[in-house]
Amino acid sequence: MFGDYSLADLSSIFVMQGFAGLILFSVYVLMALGLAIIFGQMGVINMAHGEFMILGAYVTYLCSTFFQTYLPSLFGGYFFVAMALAFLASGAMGMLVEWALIRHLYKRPLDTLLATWGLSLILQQAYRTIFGPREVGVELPSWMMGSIPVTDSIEVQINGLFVIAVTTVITLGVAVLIYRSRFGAQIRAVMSNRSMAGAVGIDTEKVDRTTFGLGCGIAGIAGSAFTMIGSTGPTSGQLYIVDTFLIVVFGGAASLLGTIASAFSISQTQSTLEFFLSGSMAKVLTLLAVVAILMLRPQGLFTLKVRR
Amino acid sequence: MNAAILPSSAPIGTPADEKNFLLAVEALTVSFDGFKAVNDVSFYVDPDEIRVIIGPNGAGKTTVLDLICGRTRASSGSIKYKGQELTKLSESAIVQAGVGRKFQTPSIYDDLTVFENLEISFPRGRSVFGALTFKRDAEVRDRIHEIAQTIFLKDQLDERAEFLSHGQKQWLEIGMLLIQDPELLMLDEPVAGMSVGERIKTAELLNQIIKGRSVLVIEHDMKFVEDIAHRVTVLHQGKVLSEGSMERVKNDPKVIEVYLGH
Amino acid sequence: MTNPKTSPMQSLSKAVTVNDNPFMKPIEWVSLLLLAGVILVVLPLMLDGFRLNLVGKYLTYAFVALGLVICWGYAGILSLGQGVFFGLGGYCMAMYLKLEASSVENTKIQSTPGIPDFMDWNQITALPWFWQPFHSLPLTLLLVVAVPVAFAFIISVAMFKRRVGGTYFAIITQAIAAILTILIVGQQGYTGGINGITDLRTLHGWDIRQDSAKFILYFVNGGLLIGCILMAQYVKKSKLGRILVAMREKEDRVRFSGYSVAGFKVFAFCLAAAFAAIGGAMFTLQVGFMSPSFVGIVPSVEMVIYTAVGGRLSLFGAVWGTLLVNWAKTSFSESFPDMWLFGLGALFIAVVLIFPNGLAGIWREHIEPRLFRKAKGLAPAASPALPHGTPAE
Amino acid sequence: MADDKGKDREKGLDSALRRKLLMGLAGLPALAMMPRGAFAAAPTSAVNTTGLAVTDTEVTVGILHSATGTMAISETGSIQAEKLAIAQINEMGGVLGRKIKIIQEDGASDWPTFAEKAKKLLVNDHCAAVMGCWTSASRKAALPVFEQYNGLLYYPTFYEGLEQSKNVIYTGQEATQQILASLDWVAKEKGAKSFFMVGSDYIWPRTSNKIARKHIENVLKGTVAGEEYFPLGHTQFNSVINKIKLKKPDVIFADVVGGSNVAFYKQLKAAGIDLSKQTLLTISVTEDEIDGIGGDNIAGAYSCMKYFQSLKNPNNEKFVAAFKKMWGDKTVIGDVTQAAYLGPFLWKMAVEKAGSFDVDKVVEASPGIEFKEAPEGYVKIHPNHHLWSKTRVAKALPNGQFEVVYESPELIEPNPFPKGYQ
Repeated sequence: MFGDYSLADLSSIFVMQGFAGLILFSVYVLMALGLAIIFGQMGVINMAHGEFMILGAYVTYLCSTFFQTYLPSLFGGYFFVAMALAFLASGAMGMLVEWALIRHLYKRPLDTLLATWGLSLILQQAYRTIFGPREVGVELPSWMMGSIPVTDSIEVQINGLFVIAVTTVITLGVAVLIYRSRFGAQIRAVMSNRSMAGAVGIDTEKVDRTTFGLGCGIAGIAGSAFTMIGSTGPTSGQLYIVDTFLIVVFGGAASLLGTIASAFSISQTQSTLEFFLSGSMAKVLTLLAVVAILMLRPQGLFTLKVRR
Repeated sequence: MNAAILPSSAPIGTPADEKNFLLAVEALTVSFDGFKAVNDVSFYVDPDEIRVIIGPNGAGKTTVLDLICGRTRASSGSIKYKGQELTKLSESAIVQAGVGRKFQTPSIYDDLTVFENLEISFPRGRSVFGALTFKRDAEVRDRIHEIAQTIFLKDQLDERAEFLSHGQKQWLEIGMLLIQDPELLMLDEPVAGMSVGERIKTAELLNQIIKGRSVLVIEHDMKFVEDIAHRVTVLHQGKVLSEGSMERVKNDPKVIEVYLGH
Repeated sequence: MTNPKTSPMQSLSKAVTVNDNPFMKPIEWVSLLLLAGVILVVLPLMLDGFRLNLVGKYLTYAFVALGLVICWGYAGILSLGQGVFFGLGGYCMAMYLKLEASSVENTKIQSTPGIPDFMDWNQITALPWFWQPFHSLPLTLLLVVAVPVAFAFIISVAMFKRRVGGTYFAIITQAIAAILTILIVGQQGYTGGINGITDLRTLHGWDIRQDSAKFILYFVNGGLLIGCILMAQYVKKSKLGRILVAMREKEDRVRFSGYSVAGFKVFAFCLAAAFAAIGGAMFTLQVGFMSPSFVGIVPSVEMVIYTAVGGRLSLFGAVWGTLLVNWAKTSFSESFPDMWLFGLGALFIAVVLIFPNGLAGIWREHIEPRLFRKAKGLAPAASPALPHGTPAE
Repeated sequence: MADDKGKDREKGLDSALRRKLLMGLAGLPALAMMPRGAFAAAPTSAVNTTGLAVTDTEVTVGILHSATGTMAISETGSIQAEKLAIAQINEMGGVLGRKIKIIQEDGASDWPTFAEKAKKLLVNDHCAAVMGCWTSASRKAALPVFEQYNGLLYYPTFYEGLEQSKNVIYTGQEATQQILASLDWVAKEKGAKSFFMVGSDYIWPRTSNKIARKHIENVLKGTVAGEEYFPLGHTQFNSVINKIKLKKPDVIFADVVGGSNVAFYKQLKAAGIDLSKQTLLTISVTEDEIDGIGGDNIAGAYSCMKYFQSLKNPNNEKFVAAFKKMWGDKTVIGDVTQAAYLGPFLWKMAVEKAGSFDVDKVVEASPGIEFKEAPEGYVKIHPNHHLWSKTRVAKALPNGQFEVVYESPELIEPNPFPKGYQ
């Protein structure tokens, strides 16, 4: 298929294809990070993860409308405010949900699946009632659109760069929080041995709630960032759920590094296949490969072998 | 009786004739991500012997039982049961070969009655089809009642297992093993958490059921160990530290050092 | 195995045993008769043809719910991909009906007469090999069950041998549902794509679109459902049923009692798949088409909720739960279309948080004691066969 | 068919019994729809001989769209347009002197539900006509019901063709009407020779692209540089955008739908593909879709439809004003919305021409019906039950509206089974 193209053309396409893979990788990491915390660390199967993302997207939409109407001069920077608010809104919603729903179900992980599925239906209908059934268009400041030409034929998408930057910052932040901070130590303590952690004076209920809120908050940021590349509608969240779960499970649920590795391998596979095959087949083949590998290696890519 | 204490460095296959042993564990090693939880362990159990494994926490006692019954797979070494290599068999095949295992915490089915708990352990109808067509006939009932009598639970047969006391649950699990009539019975801390009365009854139970089989017991309760053990194997940091009669082990300076050193 | 230690108390045992394990207890016979009465007598008398056909459609979902009781309630295996088996069963039936509807005579305006219309639109000029067996009705009836069960067998053997369980299994089955949907939609030349296989007319010459046919199919469906309930009851009452419960609670104990746990899980999953497939085939017959929208994740999860509402440990509950949720869906969405999703969502949450044993639990804990307190002397016999314990994880 | 009716009559007795039993049942909706015709005066019995829900003052018409679920996004506009048309007809005095009463059912984005509700509208409610369905899948599911019970469906969406039913009037364009003229235009106007097709993976894009490919290769003597499909709901298009950059086609021919649409245009813009330089022709973007995509992201793309909100003609100005008055200033009107608006009027005219509500007579009267007040200008029903209509190409503007740049000089004949394009 490449016979007709010059070497320069081909090399620039490969660079851009690599960049496309990198964007997809960032998108996947951002999608999966919140779930990796909630499912991986807490064992809660949060089927409403996509709806928390869309909450972030709607917050961004409201922000953009607000800034356009009342603070047009600051519109260029609204996105940062929107992301912060999206984090807070989804996080607060997450904590509320943890309090009302999840805390009763820690011993019944499969039931969290059903309950959060119910929650996702309620949230979808709530979005529909509040924002209408149609997709909303989120206005972006002009500096975030378009691309930077690197050479004549290589161009780099600004929103892609932005997503990569956001993902890097958030991932580093989460890694530091979980593995370097006192709060992270508490999270890990509670998740590995709840009663022992309680006995040494950790407020396990608070840690649970904050952890769940954190996971949902990150989902909110992801949703906010995705307004640049995806759609925002009442049911848009459902589009993400299968991919997200597969990434987390494929990575080995309890491992942050695993999530990143799995997002990397899945995104590269899919992006490469998409270039050589049709989109549908690429998707099917990627999913099939993931499922097949999971059947051979059910614990995912990264897990410690431990005495059961 | 072959009372020789084999040093852990004994070359594989030394014993003159394996056929005399019911269980021959040789050079058994397993590592979890580089950590050797069991390291080059060898020991031999005779028919009809009660062998107790003792050792401090983390010595690898439970892991040894896990390895024998197939719950954990050995990194190297061999486990021969009546001359048959167990390391390659599936768990259910190991059980069907005649090895029974009791877990540390009582592992019974709370939602089923005592009768049903015992019935599931009855060694017939173990295939899917067999279980579908299994008939609760006189043989099954008689055997269950007999076992229930032995484990002091004949009046609780129709009770749901979750309502039993802790001691009764332990007995029920022993009964579930007994009904399989294993030649090698492995018990992980059978009297832990029991009252004094229950402990005495358990010792009585064990003495009654060992006839015609070998028993491998993990236990911390030294009084209890002295009561039942024919021989004792001491594990420490995944290795065999000492082996022999209780008397001999108690006076082994290495054992004293390990226990006092803690 | 012979038992070397013969007991001195053989005679004693017969006297003591009360647990004679009947196939069904009196209360279960009553439940069965009640259900059969409602499905086969009361509803057909009460409802017009249109509503009856609707109930018939709901009852096809009840097959799936029934399978989930065994697979999820008893064996503790939550599958979020039951739509796959429902769909495969339905597609097998639809392929037969479509071939019959695509006779050379009916399709003479096509460029290749004698093949389904959607193939013709996609420039396919010969019937693909995997459509060939569906010329034969007996073979189709066999394949309706065999294809989904074989698929379930492959999936479950691969996963259970490697001890994939619990949440992982649920998520993988969900992914499989997603994959199959994309495949069916994408391969529209062979599958009819997103529109599905539509315009089905006759079953071996018998017009399934006419009201009398729908009436008969309703009873066939009801009869099959009751047959499946009895089959499930047999499984539940056999030692295998108790092993499933045991496995759900203490998998290792079962394994170390000499059972191959994977085999039993495979059986439960395949049985559930077989039930779902029968439901799917009946769905195709009664509704008159099959499309990928019954294969995907959303219908699969909805089918789980039917089971949860009915009570995941109750065979009869599964049927009632299916009827209740669907009836609520139809009437809610007729009167308050906007509120329906709120209602359904709240139902999911309520079932998990407040009524983990579903309708069956409410019946057992609140209604039955009162009913039988009045009828003196019946109380002991009324104690349920199902464990009261916490639901499966 | 005749045989069925005979059997229905035989069962009349016990179904009457059933209905009586039904009356006692609270909570089951839609049971009160008795054949009211029985009590009607002479004129009604003359205009309604098949037991439809027609009284001396009222005639019942069904509306069957998704008000909930994923398709609600698209179908809301159709519901609004149909309600507007019916309100206007009632204001004008109704149909044969009878006001139209609406029974609205929710298909809930679920195809069997469409079949189910279609059956309810026909069997229980005896609707004289039904305005409804949106996706092909919902129509395919409901079609056998309309054929079996001899109902009448007005279907508003532009679609892939390959269908023609006695019981359906297709008020949207079939694929050749929509595509061929616009391809001719882009070839002539832009000198386009190579095309790259991107679509969602289902029947409509695949059929449309097939027709487009035949036309490009056989008639325009151009080339198709690529043809790519993505699963519905797919949101990552960077790889295919790179492929487009590599192939440098003259025209991107896009029929991506739903949420994917939004992602596709956002990413296209972000990738630096300037639609004012790169010609993009889409058959899946109306004003409704632009709402979600954002006008900035798609400005410069060409869409081919038969109707745009910005059309300059008196009919359309009246229609847009009335629509906004009824549904609010912010609503936009897309091609399908306008097509949905045609349905009730076409039905009214056919009924009046036939002098009867009977479906057979209305169907017989339909071919040749002209609607001169149509917002799109002028339409006429073809004997194949599709509409003669013009095709227009318009350029998307940043404000979310379109600027029409081309209009086919003549009405284009509908051709649902195009020879040479299959």
